[in-house]
Amino acid sequence: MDFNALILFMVFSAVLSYLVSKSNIKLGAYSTILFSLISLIILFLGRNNIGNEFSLLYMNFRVTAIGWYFSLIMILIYSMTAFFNPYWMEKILYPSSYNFLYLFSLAATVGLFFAADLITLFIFWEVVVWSSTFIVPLGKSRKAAVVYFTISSIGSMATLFAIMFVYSKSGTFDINEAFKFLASEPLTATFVFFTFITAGLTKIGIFPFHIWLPLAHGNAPHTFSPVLSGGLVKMGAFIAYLSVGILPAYKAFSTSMTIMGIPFQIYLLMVLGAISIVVGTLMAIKQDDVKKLIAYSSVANGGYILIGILMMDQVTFAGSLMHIFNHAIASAAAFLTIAAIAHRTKTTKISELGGMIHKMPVSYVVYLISIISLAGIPPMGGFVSKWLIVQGLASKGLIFIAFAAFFGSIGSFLYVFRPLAGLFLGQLAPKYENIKPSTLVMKIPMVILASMSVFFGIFPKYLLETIGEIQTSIGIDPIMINGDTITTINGVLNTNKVAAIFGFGFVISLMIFLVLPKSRKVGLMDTYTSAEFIYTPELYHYANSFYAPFERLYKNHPSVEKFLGKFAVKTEELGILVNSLFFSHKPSVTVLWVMAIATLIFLGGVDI
Amino acid sequence: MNSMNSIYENLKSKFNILGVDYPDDMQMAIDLDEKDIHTVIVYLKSIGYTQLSMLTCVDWIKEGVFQLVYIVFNWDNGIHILVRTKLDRENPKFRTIVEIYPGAQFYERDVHEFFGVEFEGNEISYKNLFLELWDDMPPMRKDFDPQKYSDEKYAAREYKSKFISEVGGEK
Amino acid sequence: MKIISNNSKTDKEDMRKIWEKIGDYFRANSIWMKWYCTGCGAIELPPTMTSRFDMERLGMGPMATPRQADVLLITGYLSSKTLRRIIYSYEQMQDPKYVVGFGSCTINGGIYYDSYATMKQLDNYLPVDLYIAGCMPRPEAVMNGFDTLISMIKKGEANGWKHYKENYDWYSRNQLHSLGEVYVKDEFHE
Amino acid sequence: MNIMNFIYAFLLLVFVFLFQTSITGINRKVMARLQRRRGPKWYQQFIDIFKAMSKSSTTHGWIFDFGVIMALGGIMATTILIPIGPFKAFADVDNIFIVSYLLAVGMLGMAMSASGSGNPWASIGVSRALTNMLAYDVPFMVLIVSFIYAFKTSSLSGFAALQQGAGILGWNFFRFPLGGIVALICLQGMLGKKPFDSFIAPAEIASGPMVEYGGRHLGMLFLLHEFSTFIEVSIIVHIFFGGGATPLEFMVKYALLYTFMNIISGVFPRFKIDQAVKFYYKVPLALAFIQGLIIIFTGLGVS
Repeated sequence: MDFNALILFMVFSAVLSYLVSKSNIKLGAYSTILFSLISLIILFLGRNNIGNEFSLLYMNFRVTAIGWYFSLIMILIYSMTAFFNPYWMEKILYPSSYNFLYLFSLAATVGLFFAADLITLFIFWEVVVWSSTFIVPLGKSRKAAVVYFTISSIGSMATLFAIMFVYSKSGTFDINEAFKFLASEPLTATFVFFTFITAGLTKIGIFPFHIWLPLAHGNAPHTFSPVLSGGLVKMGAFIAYLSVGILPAYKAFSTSMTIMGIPFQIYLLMVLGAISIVVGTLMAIKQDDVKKLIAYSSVANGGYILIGILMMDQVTFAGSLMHIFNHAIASAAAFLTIAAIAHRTKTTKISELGGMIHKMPVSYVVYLISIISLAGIPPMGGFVSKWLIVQGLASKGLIFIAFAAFFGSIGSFLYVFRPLAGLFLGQLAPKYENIKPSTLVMKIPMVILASMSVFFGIFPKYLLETIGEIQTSIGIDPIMINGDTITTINGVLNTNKVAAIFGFGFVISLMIFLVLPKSRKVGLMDTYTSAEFIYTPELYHYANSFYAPFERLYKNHPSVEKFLGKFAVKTEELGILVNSLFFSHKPSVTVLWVMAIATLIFLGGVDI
Repeated sequence: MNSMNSIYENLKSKFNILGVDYPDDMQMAIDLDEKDIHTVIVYLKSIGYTQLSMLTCVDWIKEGVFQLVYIVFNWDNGIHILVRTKLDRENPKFRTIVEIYPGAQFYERDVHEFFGVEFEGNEISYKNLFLELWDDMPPMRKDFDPQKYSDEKYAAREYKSKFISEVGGEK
Repeated sequence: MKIISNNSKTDKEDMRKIWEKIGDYFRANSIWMKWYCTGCGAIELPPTMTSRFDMERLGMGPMATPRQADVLLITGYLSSKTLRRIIYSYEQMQDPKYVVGFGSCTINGGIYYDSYATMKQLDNYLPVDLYIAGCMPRPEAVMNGFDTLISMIKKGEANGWKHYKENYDWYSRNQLHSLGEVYVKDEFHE
Repeated sequence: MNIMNFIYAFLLLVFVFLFQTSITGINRKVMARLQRRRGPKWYQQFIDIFKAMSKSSTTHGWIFDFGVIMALGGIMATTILIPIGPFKAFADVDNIFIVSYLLAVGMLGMAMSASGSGNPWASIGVSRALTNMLAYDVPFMVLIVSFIYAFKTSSLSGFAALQQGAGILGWNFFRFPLGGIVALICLQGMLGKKPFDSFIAPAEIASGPMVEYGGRHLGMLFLLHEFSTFIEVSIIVHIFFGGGATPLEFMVKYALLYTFMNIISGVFPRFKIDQAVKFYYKVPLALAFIQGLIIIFTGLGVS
């Protein structure tokens, strides 16, 4: 089953689900689950398609190893999140168009990853941007969609310009050949490099372009934000890979000035990635709405991914590819648990919730596993990828980038723990006393994603072998891995051994716990209150402004939004000034211009 | 002392003062009839006695009278003025001064709880302030016997004899 | 001054199991103190802790919450309101727990014997393992008292907590008679 | 990875428990002598732990217990990774990043169970503990990155082996004095000793996360504290004081360093949590960057 049939099938399934949900919304939602799962199976089984080329309506495709890897992640996230669609059908304004756009954007992303020439790439890029722009306002706010679209269009316009410029120089659109000529001209290479990668930066949400992420994720319908943060952000990583892997960046910039051994153009982007880690972490620690919090964590993790891809070496590149997979699963699982809670309690604000663990234990366990992976703590997958990235940075000696990486990973302990303590643990508010746990259909994707994080944390061999293949196909030496022992230049990690030791320690502490005298179960309100009698659980739950002392340190921080706001006001004033000067009906202005022209003529001595 | 006399002369000219007393230096106590209290306090506050230091009640059980004492204090000349009046002891009623000195709210609650004086106009003065689950007459009244209440409420320790010498000082 | 300990029995044979004996040895040599600063006795404890008397020699040290503490020191007179909070705090402590009453106010009401607000005998409401007489006992007396408590625990005599569990209804009857009800709602914690 | 390794691991745990708890007992005596008092018996710490374990306890639900078990399990696993002198329970797992991230499992487990108890004091204590971790860990990690770049290894025994040859002056503490100062300040934060222990302030937030623990939970958390102290101090001993050619040498260095840190903590008041963060992001971070740049660009002291 070669892949042009796959793309056709997916587009056709989008239209079909539109028709089905026209007749019955619930059925339409279930059809999205069915079709996305089928396309996942087709893609997974069609691994041998790597390498063959085909064309469809004069758009030609080429199945590359990295394309297959990215689309596998994308379809996985889409299919897992689709399980939640049936429960949001009545909440969304236009459910049938939602189903259609959901599957259509999926088809477009797969098409993008298999594009052979730049025009197909750009077409599918625009299709994805348009379809997701229409889905975002189905949630709460139109403003989010407007901001999302404007920033995405900045990226796509810049990339379009780069594509046209490259076509004018090289004469071909084919991805592999188009950028070859840049190797010899460093100046144009720098220019093309920066314009082409902007689309990637806007999509990953790197520092100046990260404004849309909290808005879009915060306000998109609960069942689309996992896809937005887990899936669509990864398209930006693909563009970043193209602009460093296919475009011979290191060869072109080999002559230019290097900072700490890295060409300054690439180092500049890595600094942007580092800034977005720090900004993402600091803003995530502050948030009260969990969805915005996870959105900012996607900004931070996007920074990791960009840094990893830009390094294009054996260890860091493998780390960032694996981090794309781990981050996609973990943040999708986190978003799904929050959606499950929002489905029952109608709110995602931490200060309004508390003690959800007593009502929804499964979502708690899934959330716990996904944040352990997000924070990069050993037994989970996230640790392996962060370990690789940090080992790579250490071996290259980039201490400023490493500072941001460590700030991000330890800061992630803070912002992942805030919802854990404020939302799941602590006192249960009486008004949520009788909410039902999440339904079985909701539990399936959550459990699958969580078990994937655990599985790839202990046996990263399967993931790293495919990444090794990708690295060889690109031409950099692959990550050295033999049976779950990852060896890098100056560090060895054997995840089986670490997991076994962790299990051994856990068993010993469990035995100590069981040997000792039993403990008596007491309610949550029977707790130390300096001997005062308390009767109101809400008052006794510590949830809002969780890190108040730390947040006070950067209370009035400069923010991109304010800067853009001021910039907008300034341009408006400029417009008013120009209007009053040139387009006003007042006679005095015309007299002014007559005299000005007269004096000019007099001074200039124009020979009429 | 002349400033005290001038204040007294000034007050005497305006109000019908039943008696005056100088309990301590920089202190002057004036007795008034029930109905003049509010006007005098408002006047005193207007001429600089901005702080209500204390509102308390004294139980003259022999005369069958509760005596309300308002102590106001002037920060400029440092003089306390004790404005005193007598209330009938059987059903002690009086108007609140919360509109004049908002701080009086807790004093009135205290006086109500420990003496049983009713203050109309201050609706929270009926809530208890210090005593929890109190089930007897207001305890500061002279006709309340704390010893009897304590013996009946809190079981005491029985000793075989009052003095150790009688017991023979056993080890 | 003879220290009255309310359940001093004749030394009948020791029927504690070996495991309890070891446990009692540990519990005797490391007693964590949740002193509830009621009344005027609390000021006697800092000198007992600091360099002159150094209570840590006996393995004793202050702990912040009743969950972690072993001994509840009642250091002074107890008004009915404080007694309610002390009973609540005592019930939050983990077994085996001990209570030490400081000063004559806990023994027989002391100088507040005729007050309408203060209780007169602590062990009507809580199982007191040890009283330390004095108004207030000086650190020497406090250290001597702690020594006696340690030897009581070693010998397994300090089981006021068992006594509290076994005849809980007698204690709660006393408490309700004197206090009306223990768990009250007040204006500030509705 | 065979049975012998796990037996060695268990023996290592027992040894670390005995060694570290007696060192803590001795340090309590040193602290007492600092304040001109006699101080407890040297084995007082053992008695405290066993007493806490012998008492009954209350629980607030399954997460309250599971958190404590996961925390102690994680910390025990990290202790197994630490080499003692030449002896290692498992070959080539003592990578510095694995150790510091597995340490975070213990912190997360305790944080989870503490806020699972429903007591706001515990959540406040946990939020301070995590902020404190953000403060002390970043300068230390920047330092470690520059060391890895210089010595081309990231395993503790690897670092120790490189410093063994040349006696006292061969230690990294003297070859990189700035780095040594930063490491000791960060160790003070890691141990949660006096200037940086606002997250277990007894009078202020009723001993923070420990507020609801009694009986066996408290005993297990004392164990956790002993093991995590061992991990943190031995990281510094391996990287900055040359590890130990023989286990005895390692134990002597360990005891001296830990006592030195205790004495420092004996004379300090307590920072507010945001003061601690501000302090760490001024002096230690600047020193770490300076030391890093010296190592990367000049290679001074590496040869």
